[in-house]
Amino acid sequence: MRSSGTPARRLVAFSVLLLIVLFAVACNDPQSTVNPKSDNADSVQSLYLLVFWLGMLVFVGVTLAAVVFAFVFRERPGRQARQIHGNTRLEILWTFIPVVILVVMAVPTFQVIIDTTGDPPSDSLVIVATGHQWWFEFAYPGQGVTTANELHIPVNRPVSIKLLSDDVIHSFWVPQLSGKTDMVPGHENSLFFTPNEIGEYRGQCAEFCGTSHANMRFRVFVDSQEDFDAWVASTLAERIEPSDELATAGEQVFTTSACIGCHTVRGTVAAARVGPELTHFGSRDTVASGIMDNTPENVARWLRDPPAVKPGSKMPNLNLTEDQIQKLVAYLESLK
Amino acid sequence: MATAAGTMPAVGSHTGLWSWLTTVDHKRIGTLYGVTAVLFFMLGGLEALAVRTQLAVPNATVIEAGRFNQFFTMHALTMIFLAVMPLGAAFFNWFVPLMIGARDVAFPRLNALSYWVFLGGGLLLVSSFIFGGAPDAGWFAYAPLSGKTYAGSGMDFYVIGLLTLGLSSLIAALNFAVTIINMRAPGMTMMRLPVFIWMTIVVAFLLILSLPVLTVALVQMLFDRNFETNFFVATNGGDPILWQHLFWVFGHPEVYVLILPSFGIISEVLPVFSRKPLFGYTAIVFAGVSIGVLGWAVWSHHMFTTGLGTVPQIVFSASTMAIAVPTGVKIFNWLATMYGGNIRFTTAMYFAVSVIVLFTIGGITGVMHAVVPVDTQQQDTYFIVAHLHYVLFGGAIMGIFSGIYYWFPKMTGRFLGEGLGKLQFWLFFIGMNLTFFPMHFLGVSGMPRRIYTYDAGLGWEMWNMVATIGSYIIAVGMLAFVWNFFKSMRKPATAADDAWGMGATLEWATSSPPPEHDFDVIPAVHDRDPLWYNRDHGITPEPAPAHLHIHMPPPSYYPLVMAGGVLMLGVGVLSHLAVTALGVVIILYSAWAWILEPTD
Amino acid sequence: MAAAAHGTVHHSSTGIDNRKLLMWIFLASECLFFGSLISAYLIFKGASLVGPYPEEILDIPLTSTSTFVLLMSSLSMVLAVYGAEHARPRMMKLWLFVTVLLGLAFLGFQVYEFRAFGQEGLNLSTNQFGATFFVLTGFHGTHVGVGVVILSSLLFGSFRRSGLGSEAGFHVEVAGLYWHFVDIVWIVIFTLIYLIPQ
Amino acid sequence: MTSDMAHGEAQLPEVEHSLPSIGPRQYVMIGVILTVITAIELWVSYSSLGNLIIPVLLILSAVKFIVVVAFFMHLRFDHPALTRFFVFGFVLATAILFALISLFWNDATIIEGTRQETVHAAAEGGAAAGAKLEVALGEFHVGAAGEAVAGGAEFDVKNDGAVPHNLRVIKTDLAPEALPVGGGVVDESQVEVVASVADLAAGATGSATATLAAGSYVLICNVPGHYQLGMYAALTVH
Repeated sequence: MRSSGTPARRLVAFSVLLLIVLFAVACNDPQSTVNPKSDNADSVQSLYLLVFWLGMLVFVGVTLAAVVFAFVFRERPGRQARQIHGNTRLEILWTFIPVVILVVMAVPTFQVIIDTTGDPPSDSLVIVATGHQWWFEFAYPGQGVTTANELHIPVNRPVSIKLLSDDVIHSFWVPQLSGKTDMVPGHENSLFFTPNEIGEYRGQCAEFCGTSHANMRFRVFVDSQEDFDAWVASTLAERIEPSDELATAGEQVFTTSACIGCHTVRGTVAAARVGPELTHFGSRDTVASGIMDNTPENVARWLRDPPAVKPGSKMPNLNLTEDQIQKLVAYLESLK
Repeated sequence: MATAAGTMPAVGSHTGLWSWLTTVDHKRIGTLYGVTAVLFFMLGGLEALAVRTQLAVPNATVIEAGRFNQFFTMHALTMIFLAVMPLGAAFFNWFVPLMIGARDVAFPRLNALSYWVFLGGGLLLVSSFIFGGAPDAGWFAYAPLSGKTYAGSGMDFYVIGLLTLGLSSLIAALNFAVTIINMRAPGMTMMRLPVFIWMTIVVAFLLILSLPVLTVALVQMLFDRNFETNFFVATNGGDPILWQHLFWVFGHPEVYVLILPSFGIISEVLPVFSRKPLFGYTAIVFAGVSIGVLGWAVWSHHMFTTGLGTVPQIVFSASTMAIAVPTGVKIFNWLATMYGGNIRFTTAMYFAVSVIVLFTIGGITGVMHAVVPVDTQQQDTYFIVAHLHYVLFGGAIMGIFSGIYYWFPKMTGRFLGEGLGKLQFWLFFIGMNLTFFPMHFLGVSGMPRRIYTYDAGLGWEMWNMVATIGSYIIAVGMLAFVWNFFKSMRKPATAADDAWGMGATLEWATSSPPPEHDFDVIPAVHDRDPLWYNRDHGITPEPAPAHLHIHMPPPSYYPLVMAGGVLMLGVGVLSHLAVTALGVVIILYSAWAWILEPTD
Repeated sequence: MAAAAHGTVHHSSTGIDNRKLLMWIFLASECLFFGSLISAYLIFKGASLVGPYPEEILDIPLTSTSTFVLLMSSLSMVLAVYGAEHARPRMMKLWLFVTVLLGLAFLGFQVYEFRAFGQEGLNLSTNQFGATFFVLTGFHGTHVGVGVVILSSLLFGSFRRSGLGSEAGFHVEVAGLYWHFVDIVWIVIFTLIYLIPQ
Repeated sequence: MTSDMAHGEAQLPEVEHSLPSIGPRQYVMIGVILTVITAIELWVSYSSLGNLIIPVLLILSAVKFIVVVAFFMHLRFDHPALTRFFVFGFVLATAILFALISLFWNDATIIEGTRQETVHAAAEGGAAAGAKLEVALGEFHVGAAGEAVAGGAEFDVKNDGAVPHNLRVIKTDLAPEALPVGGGVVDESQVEVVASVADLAAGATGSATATLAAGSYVLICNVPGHYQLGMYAALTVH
């Protein structure tokens, strides 16, 4: 009996160890939920560790019992099963133990809920994030800045993000900075956190929002205060007038084509707000809501046939000639 | 033991297509439910394989985005409404009358009606693939993405399909509730009911009370999509959150509808193969009932990220944690049932024990989601996908297969092969763990659910590949089951009344398979495990009288006709008003004929 | 109508007739159905962006009359049940007939009300009041309509040679339960929509 | 359901069909009572009971409800199990109804204007109906006539923009662009706000009334940041 129990226990111990190692590996992934870089994400993480270990305790207990019982009490000639109907004391005990475990979980849970919901700190940087199919718009009302898919925030200052939606439900999620909150039409949700490490973080829409839900990604740049101020200043400026010939021709194409029906480039006739603002397009790291790097090749690929890159894209294939595409790429990349 | 000799006057034939179309026999209807559901289960499995194939490697192009969205939506709808629920219904149909010692359900023709309406609704839903595309807004169809502005005709099939399936489930649930309350054998008090029957009645009441809420939500969606109301359209005064609340008021009890039959099954299998009574019967029953009641108070935990506000988050967090207590009680009592037993490890027992472990994993991650801040990191990621599959595959499906192996000899008179059965078990067990366990890691690494593509370099490549391999292993396991089924069915029916030689409940007191009237003599019940009581007290079953005069309800084709009318009603809403009108006429005609039809 | 089961119809574990039990459990289910519809009405109360608003359009005296009609139909129904249960077929037929007439009168009031609202510019798509009001009262009206069909069937059936058979009491009583339920739902709707000030 | 029924073809107990002990006379009396209660309800709804109206009406209709269920539906005379089933359904429905209503009525995230209670109320209560002033809000500007005459005025506001906006009518001698700002918004405690319309969703309309005295006013949108982006307009009242 004893000999059959030991391998079972070893098996369970091994799988638990494996499990923990594997969870640890997940920490270093770019979009990891267990590598917090803000106060909000930190408090979630501490709760997560608590419930993880409590859960592990229960898991190990139940699995061990099941495996051991399965080995120890398996059919043997001559063995009689014990005819027990129950044991009140034992049953009360294992009703009570989960209650204790849950109370241990509940108290810090409620505390963190209270801390992370409600009113944001009064000195917060206010950002209005609006979800669109399938990109994010970020407006900084205090700074008068509007941008798309790339959010810049200063380090160590609370940010309060108002979450709106222009069409369907989206969800704003930067795992390393905060848990997600949905962007619901007709509602103004909010979210606040204080980032505590400079860096680039990945975000992604986390509520299924249609065809290109998978392609609705964004970046958050946590900058030093100086870098952030510089970014605001440069973004507030009107567009840089194209200097070289190709880019000038590109602006010509831009302002006389369908582009201006949806986009804004401040300083030109383009002032529509259907698609992302492009005044400083060239300074962004990514295109097409964070799905590819901002390189001339990728921009050209996008312009050639947007729905091929991002299925369902609201930007149609404009059937631009290769010549027009080259000019537009030069122009857009010049918009630093 | 018993044969049907002298029982039945020759009312039509007992074989052939017509006999199946007009049957009102609960066992045949159970078989229809079971076979249909297994076929839908395999269809849902194919949809899942398509999804997993697309996700095997980053930036794959196996299926395009729109198709992918249809596949994962239909996978969920198929598995929930067309596979797991009807598989539960198959067991209810087969074993509720047998286990409570009745000759049939309370309303045999309504029972047939619920099957035919289910079949119609299921085919309607699946037919959307042919008519302009399947539903593609996810199985919980959040407005406004499911509204007319953003979703095509697939969502109309969703609305009509679910309304039809809801009608079927409601009829069936009412029938089972009345049957269990009113048709018990003498001596079968409520506290002597087998746990499986207790879980059935909890499921029946959950459905009876939750389906109307879904119906209202679906009607509102139907009106929003077709009659220009604005229930869920924010710009015109509506609120998309209303859909979420109504849907989850139904949706959370629905989760228990899916899992409780399986809890009931393993509560039968574990004691029988441990050869000892269920540990803490009363506690397990009350735990099941309190899960059913508490299940109404937790729906908003599906909505923690929607901006509920501080107080509702705390309230629903607390109520969700509370549900872990009765669930824990069940798990510990099952373990205690194994303790001190003389456990015979049949395939059914393999599946039953695996449910304890696998469901525990799903239960623990469920409690994690009750911790709201943690849930905001896990909601809508693969962590949730892992959690729900540990509950629905590890809990519900493994439990259902336990039931299939356990009761197959009762249903057919033939045993399923144990060798192939254990092969299937290991393929399922390894396959499901390979598929779903890595999804925890994917969720922790930030992979959202319902994405058709992802980039390399996020640490998701390996686990997605492992999950895809796992899903194919499950598929092979299913092939092993199908092979096992056909192999067994070719053998002669040899199973004894008490096929395993240690049955405790009344179904083992009649022949395998049972006669049409179930029992020659309705057994009297003296204890919770009636057959063990009889064995221990030397009570021998009443001999069948020489002349049985048992009237069973005659076959009827009106349930089929009326179900046709219901289907036309639905098809009419999708196509032309005239079809609806014709459907109404058919329903009225069949209702009138139904009432006047002699039943003796 | 519920299907009659086989020979054990007259035997039950609780002593309750299967059909009656079915109807009561079904009515519990209906509570949730109307509860959800009423919830939607109350949630969107005051959420209409444009008129007509309820206080401009609801005709309380008219609806009070139709409420009275439905209330009286409950009285006539219970008298029909009494007749059926005490083997007084003439009494049963008379009051069934009256109940059907009162039910039709209620539906007439509702058709009139819907048309009047339509003329004042209120329909399903006008505003949240229109959507929730028409869906809620429309489904209630549909229930009344189904009730009228059931009661008319019983009335027709009672003129057959064999009448409603030996179980007339059960048939009429179960139908009556449904009818009374439709009435009590209206009691709630009338109070919440019409009487409580906006 | 005793255990001594082991012998012979087991029989379930007969369905009891005991008839309620009340007859037509009592039914008619109940009908009269119900009618009287309905009449009282009608009177209450037109009365001036103020805050009492709603509870009184709810209690009266609950009485009617219970009377019909207990007597007309015979629940008082029937098997207690039936009462339990029905009451469970009814209580559950009521509980969910209250839960849903309190969730929605207390939802602070709902953007006014998509769910306008205030607009409607303001339009109703507009005592000083005077000149109508149309105001159009957009990104990021306030469009309105620059002049008005003193007296009652009604501001009809429409949000033509793509994001939510609101309106504050401020009486001030400061220049329109020089209002005191703090935390991204105009500090309303430092100025005199004479009329306001809560947040309006894109496309929504709202209105507010005010009695305007002669002097200088500024119309602004006070959604955080919008004022700084240029959402203000001067209004001079003569």
